[in-house]
Amino acid sequence: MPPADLNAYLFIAGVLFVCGVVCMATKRNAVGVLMGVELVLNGANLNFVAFARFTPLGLDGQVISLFVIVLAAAEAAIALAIALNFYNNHLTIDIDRADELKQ
Amino acid sequence: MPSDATQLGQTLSTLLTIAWLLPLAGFAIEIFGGFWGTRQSKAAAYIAVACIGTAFLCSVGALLYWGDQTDWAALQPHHGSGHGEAGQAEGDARAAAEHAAAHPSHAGEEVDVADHAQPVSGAGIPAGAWEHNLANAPEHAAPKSFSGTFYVLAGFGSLRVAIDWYIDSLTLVMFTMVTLVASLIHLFAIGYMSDELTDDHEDHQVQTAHGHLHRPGRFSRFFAFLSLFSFSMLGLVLAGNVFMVFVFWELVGVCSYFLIGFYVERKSASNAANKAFIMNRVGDFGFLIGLMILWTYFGTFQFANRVEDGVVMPGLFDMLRDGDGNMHLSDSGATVLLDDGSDAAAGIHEAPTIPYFLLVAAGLGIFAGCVGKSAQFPLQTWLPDAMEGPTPVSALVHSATMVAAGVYLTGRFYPMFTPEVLLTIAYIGCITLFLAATIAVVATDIKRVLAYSTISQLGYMMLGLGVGGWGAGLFHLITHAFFKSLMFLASGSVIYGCHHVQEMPRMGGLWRKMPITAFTMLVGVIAIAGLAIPGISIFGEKIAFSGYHSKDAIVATAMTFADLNRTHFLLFYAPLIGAGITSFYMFRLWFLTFAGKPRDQHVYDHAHESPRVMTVPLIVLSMFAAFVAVGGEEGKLFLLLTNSEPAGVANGLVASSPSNLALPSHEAVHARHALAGTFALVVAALGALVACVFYGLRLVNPAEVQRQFASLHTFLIEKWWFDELYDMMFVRPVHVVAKWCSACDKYVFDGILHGLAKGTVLVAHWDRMFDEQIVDGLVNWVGRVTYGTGSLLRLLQTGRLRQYVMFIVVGVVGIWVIVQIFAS
Amino acid sequence: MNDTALLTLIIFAPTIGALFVALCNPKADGRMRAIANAASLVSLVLSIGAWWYKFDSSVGGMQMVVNHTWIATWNVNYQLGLDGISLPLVLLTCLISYLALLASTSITKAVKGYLILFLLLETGMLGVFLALDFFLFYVFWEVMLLPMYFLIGVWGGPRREYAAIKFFLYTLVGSVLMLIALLMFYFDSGGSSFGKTFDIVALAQIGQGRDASYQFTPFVQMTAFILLFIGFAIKVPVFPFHTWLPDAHVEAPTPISMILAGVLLKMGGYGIIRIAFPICPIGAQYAAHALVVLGVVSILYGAFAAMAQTDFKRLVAYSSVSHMGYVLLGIAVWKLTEGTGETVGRDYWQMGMNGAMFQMIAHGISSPGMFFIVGVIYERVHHRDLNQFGGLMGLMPLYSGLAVGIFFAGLGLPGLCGFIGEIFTVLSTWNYNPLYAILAASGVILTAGYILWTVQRVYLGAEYKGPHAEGITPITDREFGIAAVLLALCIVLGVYPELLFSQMRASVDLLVDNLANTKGLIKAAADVTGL
Amino acid sequence: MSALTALPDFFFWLFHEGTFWVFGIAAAAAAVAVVISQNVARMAFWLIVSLGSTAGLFFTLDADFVGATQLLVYVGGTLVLLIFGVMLTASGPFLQIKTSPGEGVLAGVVGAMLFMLILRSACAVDWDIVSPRSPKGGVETGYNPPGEGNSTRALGLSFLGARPDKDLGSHDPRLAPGYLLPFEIVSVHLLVVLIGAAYLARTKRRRPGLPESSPTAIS
Repeated sequence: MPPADLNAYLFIAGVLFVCGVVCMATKRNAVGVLMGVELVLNGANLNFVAFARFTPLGLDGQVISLFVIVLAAAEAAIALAIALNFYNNHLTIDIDRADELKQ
Repeated sequence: MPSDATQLGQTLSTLLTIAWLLPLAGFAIEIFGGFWGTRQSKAAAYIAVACIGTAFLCSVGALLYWGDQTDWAALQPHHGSGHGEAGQAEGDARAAAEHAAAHPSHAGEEVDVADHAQPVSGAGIPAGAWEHNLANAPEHAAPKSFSGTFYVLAGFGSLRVAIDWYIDSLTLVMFTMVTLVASLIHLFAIGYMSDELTDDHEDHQVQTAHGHLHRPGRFSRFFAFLSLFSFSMLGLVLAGNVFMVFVFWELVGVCSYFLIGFYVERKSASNAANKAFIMNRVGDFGFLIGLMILWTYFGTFQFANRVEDGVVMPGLFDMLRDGDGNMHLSDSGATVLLDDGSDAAAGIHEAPTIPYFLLVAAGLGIFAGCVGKSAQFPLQTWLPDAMEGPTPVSALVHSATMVAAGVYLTGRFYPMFTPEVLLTIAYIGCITLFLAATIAVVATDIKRVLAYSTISQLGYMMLGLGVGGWGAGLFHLITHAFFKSLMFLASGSVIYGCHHVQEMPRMGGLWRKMPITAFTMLVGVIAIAGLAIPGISIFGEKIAFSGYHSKDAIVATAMTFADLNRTHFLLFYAPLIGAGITSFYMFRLWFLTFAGKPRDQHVYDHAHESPRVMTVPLIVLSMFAAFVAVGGEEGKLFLLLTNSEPAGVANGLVASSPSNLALPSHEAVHARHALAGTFALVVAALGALVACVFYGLRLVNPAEVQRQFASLHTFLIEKWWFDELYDMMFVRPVHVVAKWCSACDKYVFDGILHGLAKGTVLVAHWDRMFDEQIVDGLVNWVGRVTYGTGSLLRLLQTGRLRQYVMFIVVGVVGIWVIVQIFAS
Repeated sequence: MNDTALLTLIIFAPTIGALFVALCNPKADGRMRAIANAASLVSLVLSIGAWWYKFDSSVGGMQMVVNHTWIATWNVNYQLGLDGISLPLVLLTCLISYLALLASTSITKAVKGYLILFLLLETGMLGVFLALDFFLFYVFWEVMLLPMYFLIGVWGGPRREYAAIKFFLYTLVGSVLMLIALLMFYFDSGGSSFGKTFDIVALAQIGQGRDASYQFTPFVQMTAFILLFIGFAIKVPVFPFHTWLPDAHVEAPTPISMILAGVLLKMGGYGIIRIAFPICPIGAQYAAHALVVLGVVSILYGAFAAMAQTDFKRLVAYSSVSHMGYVLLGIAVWKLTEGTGETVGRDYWQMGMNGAMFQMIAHGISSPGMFFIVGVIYERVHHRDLNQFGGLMGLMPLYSGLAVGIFFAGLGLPGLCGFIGEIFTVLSTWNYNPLYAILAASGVILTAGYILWTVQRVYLGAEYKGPHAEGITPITDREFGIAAVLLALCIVLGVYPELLFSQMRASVDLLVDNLANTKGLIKAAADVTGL
Repeated sequence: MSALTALPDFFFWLFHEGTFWVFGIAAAAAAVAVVISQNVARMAFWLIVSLGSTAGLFFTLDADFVGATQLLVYVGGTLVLLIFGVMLTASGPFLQIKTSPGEGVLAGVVGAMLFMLILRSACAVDWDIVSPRSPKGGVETGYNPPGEGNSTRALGLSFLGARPDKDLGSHDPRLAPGYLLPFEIVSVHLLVVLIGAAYLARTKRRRPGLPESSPTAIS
């Protein structure tokens, strides 16, 4: 078992990130996509904190991750509001149907 | 005395200049006659006759004055007679003795003649003893020739081209002959051309869309051209340098052109005029080459010496030959040493030289001009065609004077000719006389017979000159001028009387209608045939007309020449046979025209004798034709002429390198004279007899002979096919080359040019295409590609959120892969 | 009148006239013509005055030299002068221009523009002959070009655009070559005691090695000579640069043809004598043989080509090519011994050069005469097809008489001016090379051939065969006057050529002496074949 | 060093490494489960697990404040919000919207590639050279004093603009930047977002009297 150094954290963060991306790419449910976003943000957060711990980034990394957490919360709120409005207007939550901007 | 000589020269030159310029003044007035006077006015003719008549008087005056001043030394064969003067009677022992006495004195050096007065500086050889050393000559003796300058045309450094005059006895005789013949012909022409005295002349030979051509008469124009011709001819005779000869040479040519083409409406006339001029130009081309050679090597054109600032500038003759008429060759014999008057021995500069072959070339070149002008083989074809002109023109220009100018120049330029050139001249003359005589036998147009006879007689003259008979050739020139102009005028009278019928087969028996014409013509015929009554020719004067004497002299010289140079025997036989033929065709002409029965009753009925203005000149000329050469080679005319004979001619030439030709001396000729004269007379009499048998007595039908020799007849009728030959050899090739040149311009040069232009346009097109296709195309392509990419990318704009995510990811991966590829 | 004013006025009197014409009402035809005539006459009178009162024919060098700074930076000066070479040409230019202007009555289209361009053209031509500064020369040369282009291109015949463009391009090519040479001289003359200069006289001194500090190298001279020669040869025109001439002549209106033949062609010859030879004697010496050959070829080729023409004007145009060949021939017969570089037979070269100059003047008189003659008949019957004339002698006797006289002057008949020029150049050629002399002399036959043939087809014959027979009227007094003046000059110069020779002899001789004494002549014109 | 004296270190190591691996594997596995799950509710559950595990990882990284915030805000706030969203929209068929298997495979492949990329990037860097800090114990001196969970005060100070962690002991006269202004902005931002979310999420009621659209307004 290798020691839990920076690479190990980056590995975990990478998994989270990729899972979030794949989640965004595969879920047709708007809320599912939103969850993928959260995963991605989470992976990034983990990176920041890991860098804060292992590199001269120091406290800055933690501060940024705090901001990310807060912004993610705000984003989630907005996204949910949009999702709900979408749902209200289209009576569906399938984002594949949300293609009015195409033309 | 020099002052006397000066004065003599000035007087002579003044008289001859007046005689020369008067016709020019006449021309200037007459040319506008058609505008100033009416068409009926004969004023132009009177002016012309007055001018030329005065000129004649001036010439005679000059001749007489000259004779008077020189005490007629030239006419006294016993006075200082050189052996060259062939005037002695046969077996004249005194002459032989004098010859023996004179001979040792020949070896004189060339004499500076500078002390002869300026501007008159003659060759300075006293009359009668001209071949003697000048230093021994009596101081008061008049010089043999006079020369001077009218004005300078141009000078370049030491080179100088001027209008000069040169007067010797030849000039004087020529002047008198030309002005006399011209005066008579002018008179004759008043009658002959009288049908031009109208506002509405009908030319029957020209057919237009509206019938025969009607035009205003051109009486004064005719006389204007005659006057201009007289001026040019006299200028040619008076010329003091060969350049000036060339100038007037061309001027008589152009006068001839105008006169031949007098009936401008006739195509044949204008063709003949063109032919005459162009053929003459061919000869002049040779003349020009000769001029160039002389100019380059001699640096002067003058015949006589010239004194400038006390320095003698030798003329052509004195540069080439010394006082005895000898050339000085270099040791190798390849070059000829020239005497430019400066003292070469003093070592100031080397004497100029000329390569011998170039001297020959120069002589041939000058002679080529003479060939053209005198209608010698191979340029003889223009003269018969020149008969398109009015008959007085034929008489004056194309028999008596202009065509004789070639002979005159050959005589004048005699010292410049090397033996080779003389041989060429002789052969050309020989060929010409035979060729023309044969054609004359079959010709039926009365004027054409005379034309061919003219060519033939000119051939005689050339032959005479070429075989060393300087005096003989020029003698024949003078006598021929009289009898040939007589015959032409007589034929003109016939034509006038027969209303412009020229074909002899339509004539016959005319002597009853026009006795004066017939009689005078007979005089001419006998003269040209060279008939004489042998029996009474033992002492003193022979009973013979002029032609006998002159032809006799030529035949004698030719015979002697053939004796000396055995290989050139033809030069004797040809003129001998030619004499027979001449006699034959001339009598044929007379019989056909005047004797027998009328063959065309219509012509005969309307024929009439010409008015007195035409018959008087005939009678006068017949007198001259008969008696001008009285005394033959002891006669005054011959003596006058030979007074100007170049030094050395009389001695003949012993065959030596480089030419290896011998020329007969006068003595040798004289020895042969009686024999040759007998031969010639027998042959001529034979010819006359045959003609009499054929045409006079009608014992043989000429038509049968003609049929028997049909191919020969055709050959002769077609004039030996020369016209066709020249047409094929020269005229057509020239036109073809001309077409080539023109086409070359059109297709090659312009083609290249147009090619370049098209190339430029093409490049411009390419440029435009480059602009439109490449530059604009690139911009458009960018736009189009952008647009196309946009359209393509729009397809990616699916509006599907999840695909966008995929794109981002794929994009990131793609970028990373690319970066990795290029980073590694 | 001082020289500056005199020469300047000679050049610019036509320009002033042009200004006045420009101010006129375009409909005031008569007044404009009168002004133009007057302006041209002023130049003529002044030039005759300059000749009569001021010109000293015994002086070989430049006279009445005017020198004012023009562009100081480049050492360009307003430098004018006359000598025996330019004076006859100036007189000729003034005379022919005046006569051509008189002959311009047939021009009725846009008279105002025509007159203005014509007068500008005259200024350009006079300037070329009078300029002593190469730059000025070049400027005038170009000034002449443009009016000519328009005069042909606007007032010409059916193919005028083609002809005008051809003329323009040809001449422009020549100008460009000349410009290169000009700049070569300018920059190369820096080492001389004159500094960088455009002064033709100074450049000649440098070229001939008479300048103490510098002489143009043989390479420079040869290069520049070739450039200059081609430039001028186009103008002369020398075979094979001649094809613009027939087209330009055929299409140009009669007065312009007169100018073209009478003056413009002379500018080429003048350039060769005034610029190419004096400044590049070594180049000239190398090229002499080629020049002689070109001259001979021009003579023969032009004559042959003329013979094949059916257009009257084109025939006359080709005759110009042939006649101008004599000019080149006469100029170029510069024979040198091999090795020593000594000039052989300088007198003959002098004669050739004098003959060439004379031929230029003679051709400048006879050729405009011929074109005028053609123009007279063209105005009446509106065609020029030689095969459709005939019988004019009977219909227009006076005209035909003059015509035959002038044509015979072109033919080189003695007593008329053409003869003197031709014969003197030909006579001087044997000294250079017998073969070329013979070839050149053979031109007399061809010339006689085509001229006589033409005369026969046009003037002789029974009746007029072409269209518009009703238009044939006797010539007017004005036409008679113009032709008579030209014919009279032909006769005067033919009978008494010394009149002209005496004016130019000193200058030509000086030129020949200077060239013969040029330093550095090393190679002979050696390849003279044979003798 | 004897085995006994090294023993506490060993436990420390064991604890530290152990918690890391437990939380790490849990976070990763739960994230994968989120992807795999078809039901939104289950996805939300697995997401909670993943986020919580991440918070645990934060703790192992000595970022106790961040970890706490993660638990509070994410797990406690955001996820509740999400679950609300699920509940509000999960009307029968929408609970499970299936994607096509091809899309899933494609996404998997692309995801794998992206993962490989990330892993490759992370491993390509030698962090010891880039960041000369020992794997444990933070910086040597002054900057970030060792000790667990002591970042709260520093963070608090940094949000107020002071940076003792940087400025203390430094000879650099320039003071390190604080986060007062970003903090304020984020606060206001949050407020605005929440208000906006509330506004967007409310049900639209159209006023009956108003026309759909005014032609004049359009043009």
